[in-house]
Amino acid sequence: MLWLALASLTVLCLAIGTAFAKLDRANNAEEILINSINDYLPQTQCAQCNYPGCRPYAEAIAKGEADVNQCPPGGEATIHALAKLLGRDALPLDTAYGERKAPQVALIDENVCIGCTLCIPACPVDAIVGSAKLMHTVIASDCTGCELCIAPCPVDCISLVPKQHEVSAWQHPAPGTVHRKES
Amino acid sequence: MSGALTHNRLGVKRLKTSTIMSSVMLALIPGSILMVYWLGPGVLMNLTVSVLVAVACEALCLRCRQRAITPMIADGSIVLAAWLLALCLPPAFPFGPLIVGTLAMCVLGKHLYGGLGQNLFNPAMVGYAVLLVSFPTAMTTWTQPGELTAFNDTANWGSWWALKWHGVSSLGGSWDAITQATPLDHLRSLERQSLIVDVDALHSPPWRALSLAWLAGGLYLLVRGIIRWHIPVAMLVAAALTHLAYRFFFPEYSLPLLPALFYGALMLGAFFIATDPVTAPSSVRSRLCYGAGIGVLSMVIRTSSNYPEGVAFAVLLMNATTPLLDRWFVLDKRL
Amino acid sequence: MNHTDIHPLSGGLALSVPTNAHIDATLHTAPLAPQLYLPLVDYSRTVLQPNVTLGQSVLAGQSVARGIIAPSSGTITAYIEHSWPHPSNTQVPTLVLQSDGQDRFIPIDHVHPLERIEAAAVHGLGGAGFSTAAKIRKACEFGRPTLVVNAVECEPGIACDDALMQQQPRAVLEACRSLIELLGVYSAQFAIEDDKQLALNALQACEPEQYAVDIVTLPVIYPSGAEAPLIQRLTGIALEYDQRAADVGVVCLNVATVLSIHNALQGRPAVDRIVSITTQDLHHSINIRTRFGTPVNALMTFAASINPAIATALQQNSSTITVGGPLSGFQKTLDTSPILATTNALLVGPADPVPTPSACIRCAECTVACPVNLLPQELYTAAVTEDIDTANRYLLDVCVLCGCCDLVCPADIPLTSWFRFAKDAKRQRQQEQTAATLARARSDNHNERETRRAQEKAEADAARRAQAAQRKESAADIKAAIARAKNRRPRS
Amino acid sequence: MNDWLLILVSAVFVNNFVLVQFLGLCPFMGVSNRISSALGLGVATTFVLTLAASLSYLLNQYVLQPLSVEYLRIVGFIFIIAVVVQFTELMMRRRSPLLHQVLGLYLPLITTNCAVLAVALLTTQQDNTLFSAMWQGFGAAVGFTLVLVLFAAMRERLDRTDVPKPFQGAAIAFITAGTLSLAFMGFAGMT
Repeated sequence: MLWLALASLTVLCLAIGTAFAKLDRANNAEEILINSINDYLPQTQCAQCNYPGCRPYAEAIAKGEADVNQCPPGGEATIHALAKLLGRDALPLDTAYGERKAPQVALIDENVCIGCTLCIPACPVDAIVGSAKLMHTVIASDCTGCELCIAPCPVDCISLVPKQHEVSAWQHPAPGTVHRKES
Repeated sequence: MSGALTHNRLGVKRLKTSTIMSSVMLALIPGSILMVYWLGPGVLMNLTVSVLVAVACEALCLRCRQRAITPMIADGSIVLAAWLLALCLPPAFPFGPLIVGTLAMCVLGKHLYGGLGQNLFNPAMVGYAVLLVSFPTAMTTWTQPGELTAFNDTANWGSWWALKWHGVSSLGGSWDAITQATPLDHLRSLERQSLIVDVDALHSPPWRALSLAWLAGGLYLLVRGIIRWHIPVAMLVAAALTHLAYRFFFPEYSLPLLPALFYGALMLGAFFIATDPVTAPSSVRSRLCYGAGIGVLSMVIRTSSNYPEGVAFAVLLMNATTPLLDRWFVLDKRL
Repeated sequence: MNHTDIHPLSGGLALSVPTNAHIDATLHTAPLAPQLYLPLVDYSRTVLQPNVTLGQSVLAGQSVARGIIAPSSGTITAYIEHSWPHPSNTQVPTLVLQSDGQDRFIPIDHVHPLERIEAAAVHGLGGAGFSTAAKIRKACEFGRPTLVVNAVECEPGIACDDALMQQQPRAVLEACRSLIELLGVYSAQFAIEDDKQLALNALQACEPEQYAVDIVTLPVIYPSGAEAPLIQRLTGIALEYDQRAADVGVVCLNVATVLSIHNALQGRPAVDRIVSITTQDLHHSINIRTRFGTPVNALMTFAASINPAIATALQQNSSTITVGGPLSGFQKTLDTSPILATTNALLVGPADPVPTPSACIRCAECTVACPVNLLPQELYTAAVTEDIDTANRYLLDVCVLCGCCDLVCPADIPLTSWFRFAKDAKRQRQQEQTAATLARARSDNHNERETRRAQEKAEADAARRAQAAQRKESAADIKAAIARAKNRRPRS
Repeated sequence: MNDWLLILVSAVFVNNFVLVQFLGLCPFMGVSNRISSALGLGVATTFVLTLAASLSYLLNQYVLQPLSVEYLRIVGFIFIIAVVVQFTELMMRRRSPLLHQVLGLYLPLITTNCAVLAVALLTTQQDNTLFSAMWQGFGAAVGFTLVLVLFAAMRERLDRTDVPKPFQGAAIAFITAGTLSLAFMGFAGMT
């Protein structure tokens, strides 16, 4: 009698298993998830999270290979947003991937630049303008400060300067904090 | 204040947190005096010990969190909570458990959540619930009004003091004649045996007068604008309706409406405990819903669970729903 | 006279100026300051490019940058970083105009009235500083809008509109009529508070019905001066969080703005405004018509010379003044920062000590006081934890920063400062997000271009390699041909 | 009619599975940091519980008892619950991938959720019909979801309070859950 019950249970298992396998066709769930993660990333494409850009990092998070605290430019805001979105706990920023720096912009020293166009393809957001043997310059408003253009430059004429804010970026400071949440 | 001028220069009538707390304490005085007069100096002892322990505990907690102590204690929020807790305890309640309850109220109920304004549960009710669950016998032995209450008789004070420190057993057998369940317990046991209840016998003066005193204090607060009418009115109406519903569905509950409202802690709960602004919701509709919830739950717990008084549990339960109520009725004035 | 019924305003406070305050309603005119400072910053604080050069002499009303005109004739002597009346205490690029005292005006002879208003650079004088031409153009698109002339004072202690109506009632009514003709509406609703009796009598004396203006007296509730509450009181429409007055077909213009529109249509550019100077205890207040760009300290010395109370207040506290009203004003050091279209009042004298805030007990007094139906204590919690999404859910944008919640808060919490902080944090986050989406788009097509280029390069390499391989076989043939040639021809 | 109501009230309030019988605590603590995920898990658990309660009742009534192999009860019930949970997970992956990502581990964890197994075991022991078994399962799940959503709303507000550093996160959540179960003791002895 026991063998009969066990046999029937295993047969039932196999039947239901194949039915579910057919049901579980790939769908574009992954795609929606990756896009919603990518929306929260700062899009500096700086590859400090040792993925070649923000979208690959988002794919890694979706697959669970990467954690939410590997993005220094995003800082606490991105970590909290991703933790809230994915229901994971918001770990502090992992400084092995780099510190969170104040917004900075690349600046080409015009008397040193030889016009070799090596930095132009290196810039992930096409913020450097220039052509062969002619002066190059960085479009300050487009530059995300990702420091990827510094390495390829043979003459090291690119330096990083803090982004100087015009008066429109000024913000009212928070008043005297009363029982501010201990971070 | 962000603007250059403070309120008094612009003719704006405004209360400060300390004035809110002190006027609530003012409204508590008539009821407390009546209670001490009817139930003996035990209540007064409860009150003083509870307030002292609460203030000391708050100072200690603020010290640990490196926060300024004097302004916090000056606004009197912990004194008010201790006062409310003491009013809910029987006069013969020993000191040991009283200190435990006050510490639970101060630490568990308030400072673990970050101090004034951030606790989720009403501190006094947390203290009361902890005591009710850990010291059930001591919490339910109330002395008979009029017994051992003569102030002038110093012997009385001695026996109270002994009673307080060593608990009931210290006074030998004769003690049982003195302690007696509250009218509600008495009523419940009669109902359980479904006997016809003789209401007048139960209508002993002190309980009804006590509730009237709380009602008077509550109306004073309403007139002064310290509390808004939504919670107390919703609570009392809902309690009355539930009581009538019980009488309609279960005919053996024959207690008429008015005594049902005036026994127990409904009045004290409606005007002083439920209206604690920190743990109550903030928009109009959610407050009505909150008050109604407390009213229904306290009546349901009072009549059909084994605890004599349901207001404490009802308040704790509805405090749990406050965050959800605040989220649903987000902008009820605008929607 | 008052046939439109007033809709109730949920919230707001009945503020009262001290009863024995005496408001000096005579309209003084400040002397033309030798040096005028013109900050080249527009409404949303973006820096503008000057279209005049150093040393160039300009006439009054001539444009020096987009939307900014010279307040008097003279020569541009400098283009420097100079302080301006703004809470940020920052320096902005400013043109310094050395006035030559002749005050020669440039004629405004544009045909279309809207171009005249634009040429005259008329800005809202109520305190917000919108460009009036844009406001009117948007309203005209709406077909027949309702015109509301807002003569309600922004805050207690400011009396510039009150003085204007008492001194020049007829000019005000004519201005209303010319605006009615411009907008093609039947009548204008002239909103005024019922405690401004002198102004009301002055207006009644000139029979406003002739000018198709019906005067609506409102009981005094602060902040009816702000656009959203005023529209709710007059029309009962509560603006949704993303609506402006023009979206519901209402043009709401300050009475001084209406007058400067009228002057612009007559060809006189908007070069000055009435500034109300009040002592901090609101007991003494005077109104001075001042040219834009006049340095504040020059205006103060002139005001002190007229009114002794202002002089004593200035002695008590000569270092800082409050720019704006008693509720929404901000502290500013008394320096040469210029008077702009948005500086409607200056408070002089020692400010009240700011009480230290204590914890919020969620008593919801602020919810009752809020004139635009918000939940300030939820906004406060969201602002303290910098949680912009929750702040959006509680409609942070609708807050008009009137300060009612500050006044009634039993814990003295600076709620309005927290809301300013939250609004700026939200605006900065939106700027970051737009920059991020642009960066994302650029990086997407960068990657796509690089991969395409790499592909093309790979195909080109493959093709070249294939050719090289062919050439290799042809090389073998060549070698064979050379060998054949070598052994056919004996060495000579 | 009123005994259906009585069953519901007793399952939701009097002996609530989480706060009175202390069953299903790990999802209660794990998923309650956001209301939307709490609601998601609540609905999923309700679906699983109702189906599992009725199926286990059928299994017990028509398979285990006739074959008198009651000792296989635990294996059989866990098998049914696993099947139903896997089915819910598939549906959820298709319907709302984000919620599926947020629930993550806690969705398959419903299989090992002691509340679900407890309901299956309890309903089969008492002598009741198929419908009353399903109704008890549904009541238990409604109780679980109600308390979960309430607790999620409280924890969201706790995130914004200035809780002392050592108590932040799970510690204050446990204290709050303790106080909440203290409050639920008020219903003791009701039915």
